[in-house]
Amino acid sequence: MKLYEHMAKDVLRAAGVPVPRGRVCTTPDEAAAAARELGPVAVKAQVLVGGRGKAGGIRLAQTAAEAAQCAEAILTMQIRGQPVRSVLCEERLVIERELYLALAVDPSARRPVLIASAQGGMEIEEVPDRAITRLHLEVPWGLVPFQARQLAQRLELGPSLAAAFADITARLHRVFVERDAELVECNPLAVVPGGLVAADARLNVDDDALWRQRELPRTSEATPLEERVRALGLAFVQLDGDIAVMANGAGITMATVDVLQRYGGRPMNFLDAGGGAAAGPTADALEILLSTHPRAVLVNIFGGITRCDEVARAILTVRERRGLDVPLVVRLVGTNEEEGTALLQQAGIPAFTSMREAAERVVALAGER
Amino acid sequence: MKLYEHMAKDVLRAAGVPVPRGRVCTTPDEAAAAARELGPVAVKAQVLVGGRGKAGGIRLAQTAAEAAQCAEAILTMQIRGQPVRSVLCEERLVIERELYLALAVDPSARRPVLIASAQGGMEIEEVPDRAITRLHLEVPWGLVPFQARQLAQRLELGPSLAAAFADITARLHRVFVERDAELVECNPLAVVPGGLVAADARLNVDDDALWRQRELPRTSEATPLEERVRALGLAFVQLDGDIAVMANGAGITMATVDVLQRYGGRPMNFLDAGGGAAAGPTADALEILLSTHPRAVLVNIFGGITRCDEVARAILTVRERRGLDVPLVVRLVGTNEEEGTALLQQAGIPAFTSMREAAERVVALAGER
Amino acid sequence: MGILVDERTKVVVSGITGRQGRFHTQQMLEFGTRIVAGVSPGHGGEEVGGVPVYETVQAAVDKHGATSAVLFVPAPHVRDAALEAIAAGLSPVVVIAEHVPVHDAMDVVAFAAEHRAVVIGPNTYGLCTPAGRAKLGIPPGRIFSPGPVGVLARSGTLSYEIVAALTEAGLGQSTVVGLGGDRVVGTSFVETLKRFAKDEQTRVLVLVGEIGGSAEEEAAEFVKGLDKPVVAYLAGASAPTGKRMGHAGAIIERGRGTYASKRRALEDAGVHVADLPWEVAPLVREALGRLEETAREG
Amino acid sequence: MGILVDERTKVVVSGITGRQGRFHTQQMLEFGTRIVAGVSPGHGGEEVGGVPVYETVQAAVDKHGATSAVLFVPAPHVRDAALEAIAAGLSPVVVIAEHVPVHDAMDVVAFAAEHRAVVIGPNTYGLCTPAGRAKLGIPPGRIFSPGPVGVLARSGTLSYEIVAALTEAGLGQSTVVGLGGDRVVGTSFVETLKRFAKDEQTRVLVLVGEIGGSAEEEAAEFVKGLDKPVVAYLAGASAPTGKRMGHAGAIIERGRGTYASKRRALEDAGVHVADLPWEVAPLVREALGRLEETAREG
Repeated sequence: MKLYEHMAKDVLRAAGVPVPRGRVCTTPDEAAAAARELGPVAVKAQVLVGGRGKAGGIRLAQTAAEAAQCAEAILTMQIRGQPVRSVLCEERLVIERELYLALAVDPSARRPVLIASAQGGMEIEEVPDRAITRLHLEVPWGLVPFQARQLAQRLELGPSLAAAFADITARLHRVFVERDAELVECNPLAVVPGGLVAADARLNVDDDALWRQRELPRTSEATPLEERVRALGLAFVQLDGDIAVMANGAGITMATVDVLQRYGGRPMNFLDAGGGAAAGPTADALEILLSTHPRAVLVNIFGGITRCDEVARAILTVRERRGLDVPLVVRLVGTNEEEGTALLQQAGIPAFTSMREAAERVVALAGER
Repeated sequence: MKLYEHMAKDVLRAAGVPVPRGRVCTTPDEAAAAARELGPVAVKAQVLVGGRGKAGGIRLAQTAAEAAQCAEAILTMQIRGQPVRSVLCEERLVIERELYLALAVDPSARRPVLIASAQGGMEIEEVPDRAITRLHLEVPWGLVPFQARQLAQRLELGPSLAAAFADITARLHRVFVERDAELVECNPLAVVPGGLVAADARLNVDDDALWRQRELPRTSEATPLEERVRALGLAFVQLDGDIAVMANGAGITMATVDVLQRYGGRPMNFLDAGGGAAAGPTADALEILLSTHPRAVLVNIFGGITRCDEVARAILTVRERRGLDVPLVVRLVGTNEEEGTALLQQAGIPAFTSMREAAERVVALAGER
Repeated sequence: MGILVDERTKVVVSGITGRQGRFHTQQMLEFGTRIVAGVSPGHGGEEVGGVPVYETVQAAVDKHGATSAVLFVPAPHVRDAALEAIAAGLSPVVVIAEHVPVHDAMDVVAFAAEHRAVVIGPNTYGLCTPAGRAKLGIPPGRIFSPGPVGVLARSGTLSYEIVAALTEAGLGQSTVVGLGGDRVVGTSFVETLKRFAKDEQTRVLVLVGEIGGSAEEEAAEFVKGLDKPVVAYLAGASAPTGKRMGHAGAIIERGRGTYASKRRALEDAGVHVADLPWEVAPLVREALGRLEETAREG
Repeated sequence: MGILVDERTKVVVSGITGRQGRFHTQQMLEFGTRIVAGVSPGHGGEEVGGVPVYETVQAAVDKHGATSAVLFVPAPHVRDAALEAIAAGLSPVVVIAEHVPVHDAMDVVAFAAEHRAVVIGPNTYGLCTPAGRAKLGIPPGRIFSPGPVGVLARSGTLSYEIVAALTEAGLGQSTVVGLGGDRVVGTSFVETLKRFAKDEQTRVLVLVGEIGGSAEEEAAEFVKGLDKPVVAYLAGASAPTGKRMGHAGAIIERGRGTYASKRRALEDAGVHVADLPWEVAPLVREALGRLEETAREG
């Protein structure tokens, strides 16, 4: 789960990391009030996607009137498909230098990694590799103070900034651990007269740890449709084709989508019904899929924990509840395969055992209509 | 630093460990008031030494008047030389079983050790070894929940108590780590209707970590004389002989005391002037030693960091300030030995180079007087 | 014979009294796995399908000399249960649960490294050595058959699909290992390839990968020095980008992690990458054929 | 030749710009120790007695190939400085400071174990291999001379006393190791005895112990299987009891830790325990004499 900039900064502020004074505003009036309080401000779109600067989502205002204008403009924008619902009005900083500092999970090293660069401010992907310092932390030791000293030295910060840098690094590390973060990032970590300030901040929290992060606010990037399917406990991503896909397992679902594409079909979604899902949620998910008006539906089940008869029953339930108004192709193998296939055949729904044949069939049907 | 029972219980209570309700009282009147508030109470001497139960330092009172009587009696006691300055009046518990639970530093394993027994209540040294379970913790992992489960199983606590036990163990562990404890102990950890209560508690804090434990109260077992010498930054223990001893280093000071004893002398103290002590504190310490009316004084210096001339100067300073009214034997070898020896000889104080001869001499002088 | 588990593997099932634990204990027993004990706090003294249940893993080890563990405990308890199994000296420790917090996974990995234990998972179906009748985890037993093909995969059902096709084609497996679908897992492709490299039974390898992370690229590096042929299938060719963990993730990966980069890395290392899942078995057969040819010539 | 340090040991002095650091760097250099660099945050670029100062240990290692470290940092900074030296791959790491919090000491010990580094101290004077002109720490250099006696001790000045007496008696030392006076130290008697056992130069051992803890009793156990003679001196025969850490300490020690128990354990293992410090050198001479006799006979 990504937090909005202002939420991330709230967490950092509470952890003692210096952040600019700011106000979250949802109307131009609020932005004007913020500018009256804070003086000249930066008005920053609050979105969960990157690249808002290039999209015009950050504007500078000298006066309250200007702040209102900027907010008005930004609040009507969409940035990479995301509507802007709020802006952060922040005091302007006198920035001498921009650094980059982040803690992230490195899946390959299976450990946290501290990442820093003297070239902050721009997208870190655009910084040349040799200008980036990485320092892996040892689990469960975490950050040891000398590591922050090492980083500060490599960034050539000098003694007084080095101490502030070490302090901020320690605090970011505490946030990283205590908030189950996958990423906590300050870009830029700004050198201002008198010290360092996290001018921008990002905090991505592990979705799997949200149950023990109750104090954190919640955000979502999912579309309303995705939300509905995820509420059933299933993994779902919308694509832009016309063949709805349901399979059981992330890998096989991805592979099913790949196969359709390779056969000239256009998959409409990625729906992983997981292993061992019961008939109820499966039926609900299928119903949602049908409600999106696909040209055809492919259900691809390799039953391990998942029982084929349960899947068949889910399909029959859906047919009973709303009818099947589009071609439905089912591939069923594995646990209780015979029973499942028999149930479907009685209802006149063909069931394939070959994934290949099922894929070919559904692509053909989607084309026929 | 040992904490008084009531202080230890305050720390445990703040950490969420169940402890009995209680009031610290320094007068019989306060004890009566506590009994009026709490009902029947146990009146417990607050001392830093063990064995108060056998010494009559714990009494039970039904009424306020009884509580006052008990407090009166206990507040006039000395327990193993320690005057009782306060009592803890605590609600009486209905105790079904008494367990033992502690976390300590195991110097040999160089790790913390969790110690538990189903035979709590008595002095743990008296519990047979096979009735005690020890479980070492791994650094820096600390306590992992399954370890508390393992302990609970070995104590045969049953599921409902096991959960409470695991919870208390985790909280004690947090105290152990966060309070720089050398020992945190609940004896007994009482099984009462509805759960577990730390009926008695002990918390010994690492002296060397007190600088980062500012919130903890301070206690001392030292005599006033010991306090005066320790205030100079030196290690000092009073013994009951008549030859005052000063040496530099814990090992050599112990050895000097041993040697005197073996030669028939009776050492009066253990004063480790440390390595590299300056003339000022050395003179101050020597002056304090002389003020305790020894029959003779032995100064045994093997100069490494300690400079012999500094020691000689310290002795001359003392002679100037207060005179030397008892025989003083000095053994000086090592750094700047010649200069130090010369200074003393000019002042008519003999300086030996052999520890043996110096020891023989001082024992003889102490006997002569 | 095979890697990591075999007929000598004596298994403790942690979380045996849960719904999943009970069901799969039965399934594993039917396959022939030597399950010697179960663990479930609060259920010590019970039995599940004839398997005695204990309060702690240590008790199960003391009584039955268990060597390995499968964990069916839910995600919030994985850290504790895994550390318990590792501290008791078990290896491999198979973590089935998905949705394990990544910081917990890093703890488990570090603790295992300190104790020289192998962790498989989290978010895995487990592993199986068919000739040893050792199945630790949840895959359907009937898809396996003994043979010379070592399979290592990140995802579950896709593995079943490919393993079932291998079995159907008469291409049995030495060991099939599901490494787990999470970003941080206990055992990598490379570590598993190293084990397969030393296993005499294994003659051909099948690697089932997917987009994200850099495990396949690292595997490709290792494969360059490996003298056993490798066939791969990669899922996610058509997945949209941008469902990633963001910038720092991107700079950790630095251009790796895409289907194209993985495929290129593997092909550069001489791996045959199948376009479609059902092409894997024929490619394996070809590889075995070439091996036999070389053997005849040599 | 000797153990742990020798003429190849290249030393970093951490905390070199402090009063103690400066003074003892000079002393160590005069003895002949190869001090290649110093470390002191905020002082990078300076020099102390010709030794270049860096901000981090890693920089000192990168520039000068340092192999070992001596720490003169004050107690509150010991944990960080020791972990830094260990992480940089240095060993041994000698911790001079006294009053290091015991929880910090346990951290340092655990971190060193993970990295297979040797920590000497805290609260030690250090160690010295006279023949290698390697003195890491604070003992006065003139008390040492090269020879066949390995010395291991807990306390400082008492060691000097005994080592000086050995030197005066013409009994030189292979290595003299001060293990440190704290309850938790990085290296034990047993670990040090194991090293001396394998060292060809060392023919006789001198163990300087004291009351408290059970290190001497554990050493006695090990000495039983050792084929080199051991002479011991123990301080604290007349110390009052009861200055201990309390009950749990007592049950950890379980009757060990007293002068009597230590002396008995050592004597049972065949160790000659001197009653007085100046009896050590004659006992060592006797032991060497017996060794020569055996050699002549053999």
